[in-house]
Amino acid sequence: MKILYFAWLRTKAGCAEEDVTPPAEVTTVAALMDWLAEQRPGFAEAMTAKGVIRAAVNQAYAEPTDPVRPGDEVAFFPPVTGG
Amino acid sequence: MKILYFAWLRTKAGCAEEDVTPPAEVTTVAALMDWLAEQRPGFAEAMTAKGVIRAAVNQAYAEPTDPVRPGDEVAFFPPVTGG
Amino acid sequence: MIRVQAEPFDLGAELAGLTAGRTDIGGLASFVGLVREFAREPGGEPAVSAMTLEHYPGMTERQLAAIEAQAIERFQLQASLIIHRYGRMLPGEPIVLVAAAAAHRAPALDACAFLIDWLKTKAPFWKQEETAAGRRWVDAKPEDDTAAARWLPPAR
Amino acid sequence: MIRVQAEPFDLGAELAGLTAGRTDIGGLASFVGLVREFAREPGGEPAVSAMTLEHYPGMTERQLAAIEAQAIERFQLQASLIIHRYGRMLPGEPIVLVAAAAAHRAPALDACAFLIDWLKTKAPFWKQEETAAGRRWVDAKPEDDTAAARWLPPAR
Repeated sequence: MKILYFAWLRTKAGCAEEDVTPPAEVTTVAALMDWLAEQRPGFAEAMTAKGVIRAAVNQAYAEPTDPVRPGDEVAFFPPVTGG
Repeated sequence: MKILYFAWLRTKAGCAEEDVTPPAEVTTVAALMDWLAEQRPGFAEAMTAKGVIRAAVNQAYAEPTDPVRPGDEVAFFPPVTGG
Repeated sequence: MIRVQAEPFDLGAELAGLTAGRTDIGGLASFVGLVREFAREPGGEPAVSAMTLEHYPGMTERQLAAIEAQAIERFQLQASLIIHRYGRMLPGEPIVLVAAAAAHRAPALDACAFLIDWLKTKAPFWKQEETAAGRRWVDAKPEDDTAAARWLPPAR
Repeated sequence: MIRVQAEPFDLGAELAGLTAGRTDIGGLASFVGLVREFAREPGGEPAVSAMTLEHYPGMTERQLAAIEAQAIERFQLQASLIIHRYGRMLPGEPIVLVAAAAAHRAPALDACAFLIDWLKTKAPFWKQEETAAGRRWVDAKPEDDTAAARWLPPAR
């Protein structure tokens, strides 16, 4: 599974992109976030620190209850500020 | 007093511009219109024929009750259709 | 700034001129009205082959300046522009440009809509269409009055 | 049409391209967002000397294409364009262009506002400002969510 971090979440996570293999019971966005927070203290801090983290699975916005599968591209980022 | 006609009202009136000297009792836009209708049958026809004629006195929109004075520039035209 | 002219205008150059050298503008909204070849009502009138705009020189400039001044004050504009053409134009040619620049996008967008709505019901222009069936003066549309009325304060 | 690019764009050429050779377009509305030198809150933050936009390549293009497709269908657009830049930009430089062409002015103006409101809350871009005090990520603004929400159908 490929994980991407953007904006200040990237700084907090300490990397822009990583390949991970979470345990089989990690089947939702929410479970993946919890598991990543265990691996990366900076990500854990970001999750509680500031606003709400947005997620995208395979480049489409995803809710915490949406499924994640091996091979997915999952991105985490703060609320967007373009335009 | 200088009278201007625009758009289809010009065609009806038969001229674009004329200098007139109405009698002293013609002191409002409405009175001027009635007097002009007597002078120009085409203008009289236009007044009853189609929609509402708009008036401007000295290049500002005017109501029927607004005053007109010798030396004024008074324009009559159909509702505007620019833009 | 307002301009009333017979010649076409260069949209890119006009818009670029509004923001050139400035760093306080966050949003620039613009609207261009063009001559359409096809009639306004579907299935109806014959195709328009040309359009002639008559106007009231002197009053036109006063009205456009007044409309622009209202927009500048109401929406706190940093720059604005109205160009309106008169004379004969062919389908595809631009008739009118309104543009509004402000610190933020909402006032720029609102001012742009205000300018064109207000201008449509207040600026003394009259359109005459040429079709295969001859020439005809375009009627004012009630929906233009409705569009302009939404910028009025609510009735008490 | 959508484009995501680092380079500045030529506003005049882009807009001219939307209407060139066409005679069915009655109105063309556009909005350009620019980098402002001054901070968003008056009296507050230090002046912005540069802005860097990060984005999510791939998802950005998907989101912009989806936003444009919605606008085309909802407002019956005859032509449309979204250009969004990424990378480092200086005050006065354009960041984003949205443009919408339609038979009549109301759908063109509404579509233009819809495009920029929708894009602001859905397209995966993030702004980082440079000031004399350092760099900081720009916070999302609640009013952007409010602006986007007005295009949703009313809740039942």
